[in-house]
Amino acid sequence: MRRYVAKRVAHAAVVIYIVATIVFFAVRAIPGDPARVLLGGDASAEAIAALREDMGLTEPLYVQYFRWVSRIFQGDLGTSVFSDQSVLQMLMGVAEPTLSIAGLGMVIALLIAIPAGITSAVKRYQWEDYVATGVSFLGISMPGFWIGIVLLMVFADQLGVVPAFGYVSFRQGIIPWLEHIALPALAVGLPYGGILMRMTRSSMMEVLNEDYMRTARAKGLNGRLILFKHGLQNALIPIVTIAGILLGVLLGGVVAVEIVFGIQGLGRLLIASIERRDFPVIQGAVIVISFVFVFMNLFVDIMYTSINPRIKYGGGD
Amino acid sequence: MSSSLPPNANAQQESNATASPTDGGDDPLLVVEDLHTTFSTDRGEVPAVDGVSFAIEEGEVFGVVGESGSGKSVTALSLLGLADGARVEADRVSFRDEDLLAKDERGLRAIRGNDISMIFQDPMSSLNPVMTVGEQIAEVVRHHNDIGESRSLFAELRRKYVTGTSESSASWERAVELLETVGIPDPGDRAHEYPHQLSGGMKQRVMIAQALAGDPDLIIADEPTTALDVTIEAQILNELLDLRDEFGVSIMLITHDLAVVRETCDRVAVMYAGELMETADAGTLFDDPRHPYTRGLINSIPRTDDDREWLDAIEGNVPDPTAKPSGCPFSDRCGAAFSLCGEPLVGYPAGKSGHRTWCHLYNDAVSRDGDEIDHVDEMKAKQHIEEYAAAADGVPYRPDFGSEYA
Amino acid sequence: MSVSELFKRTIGASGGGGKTFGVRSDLLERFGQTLSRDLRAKIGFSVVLLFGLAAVFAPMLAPYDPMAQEYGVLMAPDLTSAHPLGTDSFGRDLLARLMFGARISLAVGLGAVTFGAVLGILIGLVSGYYGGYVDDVLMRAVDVMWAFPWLLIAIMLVAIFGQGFWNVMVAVGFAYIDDFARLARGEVLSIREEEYTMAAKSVGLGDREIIFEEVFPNTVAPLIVQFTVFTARAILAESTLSFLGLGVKPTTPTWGALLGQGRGFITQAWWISIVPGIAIMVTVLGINLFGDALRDAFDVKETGET
Amino acid sequence: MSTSGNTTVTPESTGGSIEAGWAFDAVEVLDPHYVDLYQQITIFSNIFSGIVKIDRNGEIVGDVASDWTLPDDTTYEFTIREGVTFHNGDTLDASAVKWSIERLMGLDDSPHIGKVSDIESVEAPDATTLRINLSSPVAPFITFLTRGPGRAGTIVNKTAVEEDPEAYRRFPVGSGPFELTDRSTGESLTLTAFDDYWETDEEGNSLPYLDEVTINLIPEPSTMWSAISTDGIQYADELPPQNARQAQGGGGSVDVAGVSSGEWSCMAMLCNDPGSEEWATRQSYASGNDQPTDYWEDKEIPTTNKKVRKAVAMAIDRQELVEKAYFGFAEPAHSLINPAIAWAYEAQPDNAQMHDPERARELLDEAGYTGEPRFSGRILGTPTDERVMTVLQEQLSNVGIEAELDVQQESSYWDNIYLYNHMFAMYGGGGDIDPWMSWWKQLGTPTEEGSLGAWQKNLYSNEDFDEALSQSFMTPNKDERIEHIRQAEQYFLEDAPFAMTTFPLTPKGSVSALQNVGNQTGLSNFHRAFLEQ
Repeated sequence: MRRYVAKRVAHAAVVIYIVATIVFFAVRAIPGDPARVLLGGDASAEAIAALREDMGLTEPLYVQYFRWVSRIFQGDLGTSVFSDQSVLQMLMGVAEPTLSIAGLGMVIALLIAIPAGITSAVKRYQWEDYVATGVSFLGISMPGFWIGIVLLMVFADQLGVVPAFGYVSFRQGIIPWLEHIALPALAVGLPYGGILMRMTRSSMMEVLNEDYMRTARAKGLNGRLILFKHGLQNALIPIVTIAGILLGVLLGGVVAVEIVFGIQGLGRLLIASIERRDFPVIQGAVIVISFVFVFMNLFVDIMYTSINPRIKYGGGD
Repeated sequence: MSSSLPPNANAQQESNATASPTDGGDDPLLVVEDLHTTFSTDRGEVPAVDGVSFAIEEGEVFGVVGESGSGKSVTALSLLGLADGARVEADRVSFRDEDLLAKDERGLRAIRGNDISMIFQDPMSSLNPVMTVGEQIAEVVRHHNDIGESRSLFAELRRKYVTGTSESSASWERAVELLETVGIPDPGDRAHEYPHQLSGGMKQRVMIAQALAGDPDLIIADEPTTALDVTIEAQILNELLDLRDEFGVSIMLITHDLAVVRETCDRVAVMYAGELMETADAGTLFDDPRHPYTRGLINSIPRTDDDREWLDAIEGNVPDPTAKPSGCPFSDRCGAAFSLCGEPLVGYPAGKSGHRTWCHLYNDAVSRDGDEIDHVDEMKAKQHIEEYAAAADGVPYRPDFGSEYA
Repeated sequence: MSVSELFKRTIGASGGGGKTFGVRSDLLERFGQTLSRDLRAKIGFSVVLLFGLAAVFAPMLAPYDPMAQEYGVLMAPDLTSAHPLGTDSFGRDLLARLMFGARISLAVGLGAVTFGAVLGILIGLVSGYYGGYVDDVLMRAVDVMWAFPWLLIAIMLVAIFGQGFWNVMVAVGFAYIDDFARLARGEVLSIREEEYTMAAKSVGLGDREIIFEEVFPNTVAPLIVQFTVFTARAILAESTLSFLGLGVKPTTPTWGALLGQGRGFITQAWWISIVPGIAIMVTVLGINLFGDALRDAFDVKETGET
Repeated sequence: MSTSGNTTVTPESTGGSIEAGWAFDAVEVLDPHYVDLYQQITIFSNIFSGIVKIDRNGEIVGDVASDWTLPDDTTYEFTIREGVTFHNGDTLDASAVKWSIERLMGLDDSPHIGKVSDIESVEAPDATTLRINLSSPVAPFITFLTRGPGRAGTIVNKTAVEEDPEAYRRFPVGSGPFELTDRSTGESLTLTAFDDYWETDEEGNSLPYLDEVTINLIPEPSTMWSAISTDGIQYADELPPQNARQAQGGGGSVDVAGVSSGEWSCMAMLCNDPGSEEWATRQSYASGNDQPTDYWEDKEIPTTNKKVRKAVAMAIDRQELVEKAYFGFAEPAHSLINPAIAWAYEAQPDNAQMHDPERARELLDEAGYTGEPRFSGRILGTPTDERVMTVLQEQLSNVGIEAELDVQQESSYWDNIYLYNHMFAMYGGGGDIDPWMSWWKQLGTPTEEGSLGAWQKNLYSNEDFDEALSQSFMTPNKDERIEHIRQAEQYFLEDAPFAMTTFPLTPKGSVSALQNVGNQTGLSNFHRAFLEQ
């Protein structure tokens, strides 16, 4: 197991490194000059040239690259061209709202998807199934940001039950925190939950047809016990993998939703940084996002081993 | 009733009269009469089990043999209400004089695993892959014995996901004991393992232990050795027989393998296309197989003294269950088929007690030499058939065989 | 529509009817059956057809020029009026804009998935068929692609290559390459060892023939289902990009762009963002329903691959 | 529409704190010597003092300078108030102001260094006297010294700057009515009333009245509206115009003022071919690109014809633009001088650019563009220009000109605009409180040395215009100066290098309870603002 984790971590690190390298060159392929953006559109050509020199942008690309790489390995993501702040510090500042929304979104998705999926599978072709399936279809058919707009209209503008904008850190209280991220989390969670619910349903249906479920019945256990003790864990095995894979969908959703709700998160920062060609921030943000993404999946894989005793990683330790 | 009634029909009626609740000791453990299990599919009604009757005595090993698709597994599942999506009807399915068909799910649950337990064909898929084998046995212990351990949903889930089952709990200790009983070495350690860590034979032993955990009176073993190696097969079968001897439990052994039947069973029912073909005690069936289908099956077993160049295979395939021929379902494959085969089937008794054959060759009105038909008195034959049918209809069927074990 | 076309073509390429080297020629028949029996398929197909036709014939059917501004801005929808779906903040007819928007949104959705499918399937087929280091290299590349959340790829591509129909299409489609590659590879691996592939090899067919004539046709069913589901997602993706202002061209009406333009008016003119949102929802729902019916018809197991 | 409230209003009670919203996604720099964006100016104006400031009538008045004189055209002498302190307790006297100005003079990377490049020396003979000597007369100089938007005269604190110049850019120390006490990355800033602020109101109450102002960054227009209409914030630095109009019409609890922050907007029209002999080198003085674009090779540029440019200017229905693109929050622009420069502004000078599609068509006919369409051209703009561009496209098509909209992200916009490969470009300025700011760099003929024409977007050149500009620059006397300005304006209108569109107004929103926020020249000054009970 330990060897497997080490191997996977190494693999993940390589993937992130490649991603970071691609991004390094990709951002430099984006037309537009950070020096000009920084100095304002009307800055003089000399001032821009001087700043470019200052920022090290005039050096050959490979020199810039190797300098950047060596800094990365020292844990230095550089400083923002735009604000002179440390990129790491900036990212830490905006990661909290994004991760809060994504996290709560995932919790909401799971809380909706798993019970609904199970009900749907158990009450197959009954009204419960049709309702749950219908709702999940709606969930996967709406853009998350649009759900956000509708929620904002209804709950913030019309009913006024939650604040309409911004983010409040959980350090300032759990309730205000939840109030601020409830709608955004719902907006990202619903589409994600829709997909998961359908997965849960088909996975659970498959499990219900398994021989060991018949065995459990032949043992004289009651229905709910069979479902939750014998079925659930087996049904969740594929769901865990899928939940990890879908993380990309969820993270993508957060970006647009942050904008709808006016929350300063990772997605906003990334888009703003691309707009103003803030290379170090773009690179840093991409590394952080890939990092979260890759390691969340690693975490999911490891969790997978814990809920699926059949899997033994590391070649028969 | 006239004297023209078949002699055994009378006997049935009489013995039925003596079968009273107070006389349970003489009663078979399980009685099944005229069982029909029907599935509704897109392609119409499928009668998977079509009028099967049998009885199992205490302490006996009762074999049900037939090709795949003959309805033997469905018969077993029907008894416990596990045949999903099927309509189960019968004149009578009684276990220790309790009417199983009249029971609701809750009542059946009390029977399943407790009085009647099952062993399934594929131990690989029939054991839950994410639970330790110990826990799979222990939960049966808990649920069918009042040992003071909570079996609420919450307690069970906590046990599974949080605390695990305590090694010192009575249920766990009993599980380990059962593993030992079925011949698993190091049962204390093995109990903590997951099914995938065990060999096929071990897994089937676990299944057996699990089946024993509720102290059942009847174990239904559905093809318990089919998925196993031949060497393991013998061990498992011996294990089952030992258990019968040790605990006096009855075993309903479902198999497609006549060799298994010959080695283990006291009595046998041969099924084909959801219907009974022949019932007899095991010795008789092999010494004096009467039904052409039974004979076909026996002839297809390789023998050590075999001087045949080819094994005798039965030509053709099992009929499509939605389009069975009327009368004998085997008639279209039967080498001895003749004019009466389209008539409704009835069970003709043979010389030895309990030997009964559902084949019109044995109609009194048929004179023949072996399978060669000399003459058929159609009128008389049909009259006979009607009489047999009438005798069975409405009168609880009391099997007369097996009295030697009573 | 296009699904069935693709379908016919792939089936056609494999030699049509008959069971040559195990090619399943019953798929087309099942497709037809599904359409005639399955309610989901019927609803889904009708919706897609309806929007597809509205898109194709928008220039003829649209009641107004989608760019024509009327002075009486912000007109609320009134089914009996000249503007049944209302007008936007420039006084442009929303129904007309919706119909023209469908052209871009559907075309980008289909085009993007086609792009992703073609590239991904090629990679997957080659990778799965050859195995070894070819497989290693290609799959590592796919791993890297997968480590980018899709929106990130799309934003970067649009930032680099600029906004525009083709660029957005590629940007959206890029995210599907890895999924198609994995799926195709998996199918190939399971098929590679099967008899008909062996048979093809034994009669001396070359690698390319085997991949395209034997292996590929047998991966068709799950790929079609995947294609359908991804088309739905691609439409959502396009709308997200347009909403972020990174779509086709800020001034071109697409559903996502309409929605984005309406966002600022939500308190005065909810319909500007709600109507296109409903159009997106209904279309995507239709495609999803249709895909779901196909999945059942082709007996493809549901996977959560994105 | 310009300013709201008046200075003599005093509250019945003081105190309280408010939440305010700024339509901005990242404030970042607040050091006035680096600040480049208006949203930053409106924030730091509450934190800093300037040598002078703009009062609510748009006039330049003393801030820490109680008075000033011009002994000659190149000398400014200020009397600095006594008893002014920085937020950190340092004394603000003439030498502190001298240090601040000299600091800017040494900041090569500041966008404002040009404003002080004509300073020969700064003297602080005593604590209350500050003397600035210029090398040559600079008429707009005094406007540069306003605390906002001028910035050059905004006074930074020596101790804090020297301690950590990097930190100072984000977390500055000033001497204004509020001090910055907290900021979280990108999200919010807390301004707390500065107890030792020097100014008092007419009744002797200390200013500011409010205890605290929290500035939230709300870049989403619709979110801003939701926030203020649900009382989540009490003040919005900039409301979405469509919501502002809704608030004005709906009689809700939000008061809206449309104020000019010296903003003007136009469509710049390419006046010369960058590849032509005359411009190949000259364009590089503005663009920095040695190699001019070859985009126009073998292509005709209709807008090099003065008649065409005038026709385009006449094709624009500015009132419609105001309604459709700005929801009323703009004034039609018929010339270049914006209403924030009250002393020079004339709504419709002679030969002003007026909507006249008939005449536009005639002019186009005369210029030889009679086809269908008469000609086609691309308009370059940023996403914020989109609404205006959409309306313009329609209006141009009414006179037979086909316009293709090219909306680019800001950074690509700036890359493109100096390539001169668009016939039309959306352009404008903000915070222009002197005419010099709107045309010196924008429209003067680019020269190798000096700032004239350094920002040329459309390769316009007219020697007479250049001469008029120079005169107006070198004449501090207001009456004489205005003559030169009128003259230059006439050249501008005759040549029509820009088709003027509007003078946008910024809709500032406040809940009814919040009174007396200073909105002159688009600022949001809270130093006399108060909450009604």
